[in-house]
Amino acid sequence: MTTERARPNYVAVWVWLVVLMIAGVLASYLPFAKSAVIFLVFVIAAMKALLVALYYMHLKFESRLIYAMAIVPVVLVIGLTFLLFPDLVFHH
Amino acid sequence: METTAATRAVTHILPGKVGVWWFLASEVMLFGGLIGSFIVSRLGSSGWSGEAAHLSVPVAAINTLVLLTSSMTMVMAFGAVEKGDPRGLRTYLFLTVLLGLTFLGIKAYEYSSEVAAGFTPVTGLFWSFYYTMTGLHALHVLAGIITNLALFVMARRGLRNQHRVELAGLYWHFVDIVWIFLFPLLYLT
Amino acid sequence: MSATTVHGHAAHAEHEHHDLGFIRTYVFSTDHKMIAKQFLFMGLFMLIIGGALALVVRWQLAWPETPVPGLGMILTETGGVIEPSHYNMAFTMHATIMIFFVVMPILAGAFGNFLIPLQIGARDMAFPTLNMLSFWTTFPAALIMIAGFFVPGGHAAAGWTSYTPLSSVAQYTGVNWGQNLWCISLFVMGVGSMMGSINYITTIINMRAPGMSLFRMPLALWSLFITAILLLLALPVLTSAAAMLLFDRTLGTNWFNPSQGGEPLLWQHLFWYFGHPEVYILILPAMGIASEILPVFCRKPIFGYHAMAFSMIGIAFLSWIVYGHHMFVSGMNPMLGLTFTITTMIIAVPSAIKTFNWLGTLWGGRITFPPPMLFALGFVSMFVIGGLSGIFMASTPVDIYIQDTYFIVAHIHYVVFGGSIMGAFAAIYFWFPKMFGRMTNNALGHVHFWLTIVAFNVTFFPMHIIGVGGQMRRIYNPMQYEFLQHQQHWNVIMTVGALVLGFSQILFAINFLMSIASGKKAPANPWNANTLEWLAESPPPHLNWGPRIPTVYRGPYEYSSPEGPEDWLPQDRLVVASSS
Amino acid sequence: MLNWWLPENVATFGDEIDWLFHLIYWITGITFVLVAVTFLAFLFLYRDRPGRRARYTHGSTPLEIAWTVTPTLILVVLTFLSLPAWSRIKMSMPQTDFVVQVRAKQFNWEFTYPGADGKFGTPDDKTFLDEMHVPTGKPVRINLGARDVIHSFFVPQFRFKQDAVPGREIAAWFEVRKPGKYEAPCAELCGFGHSGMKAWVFAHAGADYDTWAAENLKGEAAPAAAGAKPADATPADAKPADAKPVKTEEKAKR
Repeated sequence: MTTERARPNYVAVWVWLVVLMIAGVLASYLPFAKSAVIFLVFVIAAMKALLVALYYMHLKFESRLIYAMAIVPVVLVIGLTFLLFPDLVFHH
Repeated sequence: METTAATRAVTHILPGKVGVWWFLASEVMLFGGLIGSFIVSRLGSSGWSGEAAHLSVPVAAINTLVLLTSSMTMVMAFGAVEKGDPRGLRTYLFLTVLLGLTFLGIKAYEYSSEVAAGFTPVTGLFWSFYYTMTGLHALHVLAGIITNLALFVMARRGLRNQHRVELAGLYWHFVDIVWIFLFPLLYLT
Repeated sequence: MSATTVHGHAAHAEHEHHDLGFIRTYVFSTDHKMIAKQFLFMGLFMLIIGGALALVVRWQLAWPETPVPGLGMILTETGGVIEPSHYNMAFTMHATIMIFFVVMPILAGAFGNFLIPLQIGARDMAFPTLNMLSFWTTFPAALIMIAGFFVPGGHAAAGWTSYTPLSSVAQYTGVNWGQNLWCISLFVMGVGSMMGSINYITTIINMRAPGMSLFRMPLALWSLFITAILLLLALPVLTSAAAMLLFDRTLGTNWFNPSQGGEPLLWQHLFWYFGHPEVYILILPAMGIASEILPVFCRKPIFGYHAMAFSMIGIAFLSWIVYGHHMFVSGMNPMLGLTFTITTMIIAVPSAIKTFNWLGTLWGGRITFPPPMLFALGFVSMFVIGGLSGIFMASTPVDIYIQDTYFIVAHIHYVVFGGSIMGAFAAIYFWFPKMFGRMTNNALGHVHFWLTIVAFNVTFFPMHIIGVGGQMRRIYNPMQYEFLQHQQHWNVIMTVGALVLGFSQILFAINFLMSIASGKKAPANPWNANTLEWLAESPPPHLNWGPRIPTVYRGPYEYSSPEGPEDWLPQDRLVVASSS
Repeated sequence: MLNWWLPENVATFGDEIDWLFHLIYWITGITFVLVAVTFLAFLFLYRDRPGRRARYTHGSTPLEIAWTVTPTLILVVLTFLSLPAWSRIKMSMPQTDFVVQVRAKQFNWEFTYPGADGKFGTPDDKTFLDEMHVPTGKPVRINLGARDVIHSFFVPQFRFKQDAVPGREIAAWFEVRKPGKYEAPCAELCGFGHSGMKAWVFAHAGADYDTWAAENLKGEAAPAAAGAKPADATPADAKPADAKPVKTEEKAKR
């Protein structure tokens, strides 16, 4: 293993994750418009996922090939979800 | 023969790592198919917020905390491998397994209280999605626990293939990420 | 760091080289060549079942409700007459078996396994044990699929597309465990394919021989690489959809049951989101195989190597955003119809590029016609017809009319039989010497080809005609419709063609089995080909190469190069610059 | 040309479909002949003969660009010819007061006419089994639904096809030009009685339709299914009677 590589402070990342989790739960009780709250909650979730992927899964230190492997399926899933919209959400 | 038998790797990434990342890509599609269907079904039907209100946010929040913490212990097990600290490796692997079991235990408690309240997979579409997605996730947690347990046993005997900790970690963190999205999708909206 | 690990694999494998028992050598083998043979035999066996089902379907269409010869033994209560429920089961299982258990195991399973390590110059796959598990997951999946024929209620009968709610509510078809086993089998098969694909991708990314850059890879490898990526990303979507279907059927959930708030169109979207990449999973390896064989027997480089590789990449990307063309009249939002028309038209372009490049490869060649070349040429010509008929469907207004008619059936058979199966035959004839160390019989191969291609066209070309005449697919008896009765003679002609087509495969079986047993011993490089697999002995030993792994100096198709006196120049030969 | 191939077209938008069909037929036909002739010529011209060496070439960028651009252009043109026809057929609904509600079930078609009050769901609705009557020269709007599984309403001579999906009502239309009796099979697999599931569409010229409507739509007793079965009922037609009861409750519009 490459020991000389700098590794992030895993505990600090964990603290951030916990803070974001609490923020997410609290955000869901905010008295804003429903769509704004959902947007906020998912932005927070995405940030958490990014933290885990970048620091715990070391994506930050990986080659572009690994990035591609991680991003392609996510793009496909988002694409599928959007293609489902016209038939399953807007048809009423 | 020994010297020439080695195929020179063209990239500088471990084959195991490439394999695990592709496996995760496949898993993203598996969960993605369900999550995508859930999102559009949810947006396309009304009344699901009422159903979701029957779920317990505090219990799920605690479970999220458990899983996030287990991710940290898992990555610290990998850190211990990098530092050449077999004792730390065993401790952190053990903690990860323990936290994983805690997660499953809490999840089982949650399921039983929901079933007791009359919400089964056939109660409605929301509940079908809920049980399928969390059930599939729980199966993944279980698989991760078994992997980590196997690593723990190997670590007690003195682990030779240390990169396996990193590979198991990748999988474990992925399972964590899935939960990070399932939590708000099912509980918070 | 990485080198030592890879090295570890190979060294580890070498310790097992000697004294493997029968079980480890022939059954639970981790040798990619043995696994390839296992996939090949499984695929060919399933081809017999799938083919027999097709003949049953054809018999019923030509001579409706007359006893099928020989079927009286199985359908005792009807005396061999096919009933509508049998008929639905027959075409459902014909398609399912052919797609998932014939074309995929033969092209991706057998030739993927066989070619990838040999053509990149590796000793085995990146994960040999996973490779073994991949076969031993796919094989039980096939057994589960076959088991469905023997359960009460019969096998799945809702079409291979299993449109809900016909498939999701048992009482609509009367099929009970058959459809459940269909779902379970596809799960298991999905797991097996996933393991295989991970292996293929990792092997190609990590284990290429020195000098084997991506753009020196044979096009068969490009096609298998892309196929593996598509498999890995498409099949899980089917898996999650099939899980939902299975839960609807067994647990009583209602995802697809509209009377309980479910949504039937969700199944179609998920199914085709998997299904369209699947179509390219079936055809891409055959394209790669044709691109591999044409240069060898034209003795000239492939025309436009980069265009060939990039067009395959283009197909892979586009295949994710064209799936809606299966659903133009399904009740899908017409706006989506507009979008999918545009993407569908675009995806025809890469296929056109490939066809013209194959023609370019023929131009100025020195063409010989042994059986593998005949089948490769058969592939190209049949693929042209299949590709062109696809344009009718891409045009949405025309598709309104021809959707769900035999025109579609003709199209898919020109692509999957004329394309994939012809490609598979070409590959079997071409790599047979390498796989089994023996040559096939040339004369039998010629007869097999000519019978196949003529009978194929007699069987499938009239489907265009009756399809445009309006004949719907999946109908039990065309004579029930007045507007179809005048074209019934075509159905008879097609069935005669199908019978000839089916029985001429016996020649192939004879050739295949006899050559394994007693064919002429094959030299290492019987076709004077350039790619690395021909450097190994025929058949290649365990771990493929002698003490040295080949080093690659050039692309795979340097035929008739001015650099050498011969008309071929293997990828590993170092030419001391003298002429240039 | 090709009239022996396509059935006679009697509906308005069928012309556009047939025109596109013939256009694509000629484009693909000419392409096929060109490719096939080149293919066979190459096979003959460049067959192996002693003393010849193959041409050593890796490709030709101008040629490859040419045969990338040409099909692209043709396909783009085809796309822009297809899209307007598609939107006229599927995305616009001509003004009409003639509406029929069509429901598919295993293995019959039900055609409901609104009766005198012009509304569906009232007692004077008239439902016919496997038999539909429409006037010629007038756009006919159908509201298509299904009671159990997916079916597809296909009238070959109208070039009309639309799946009937349970749980949603899909509006579609056609306009018939020529009076006659046309077969309307189900085109989507719907179970063991799929084959033989068909209706007859009777297109009447203006006055004839009025006569039919006066006799059949205005009366008191609903002649549902009376004489709806065509005389040539085939054995499979009889099968649905044996079918286990299927759920017919229709999902209320969400």
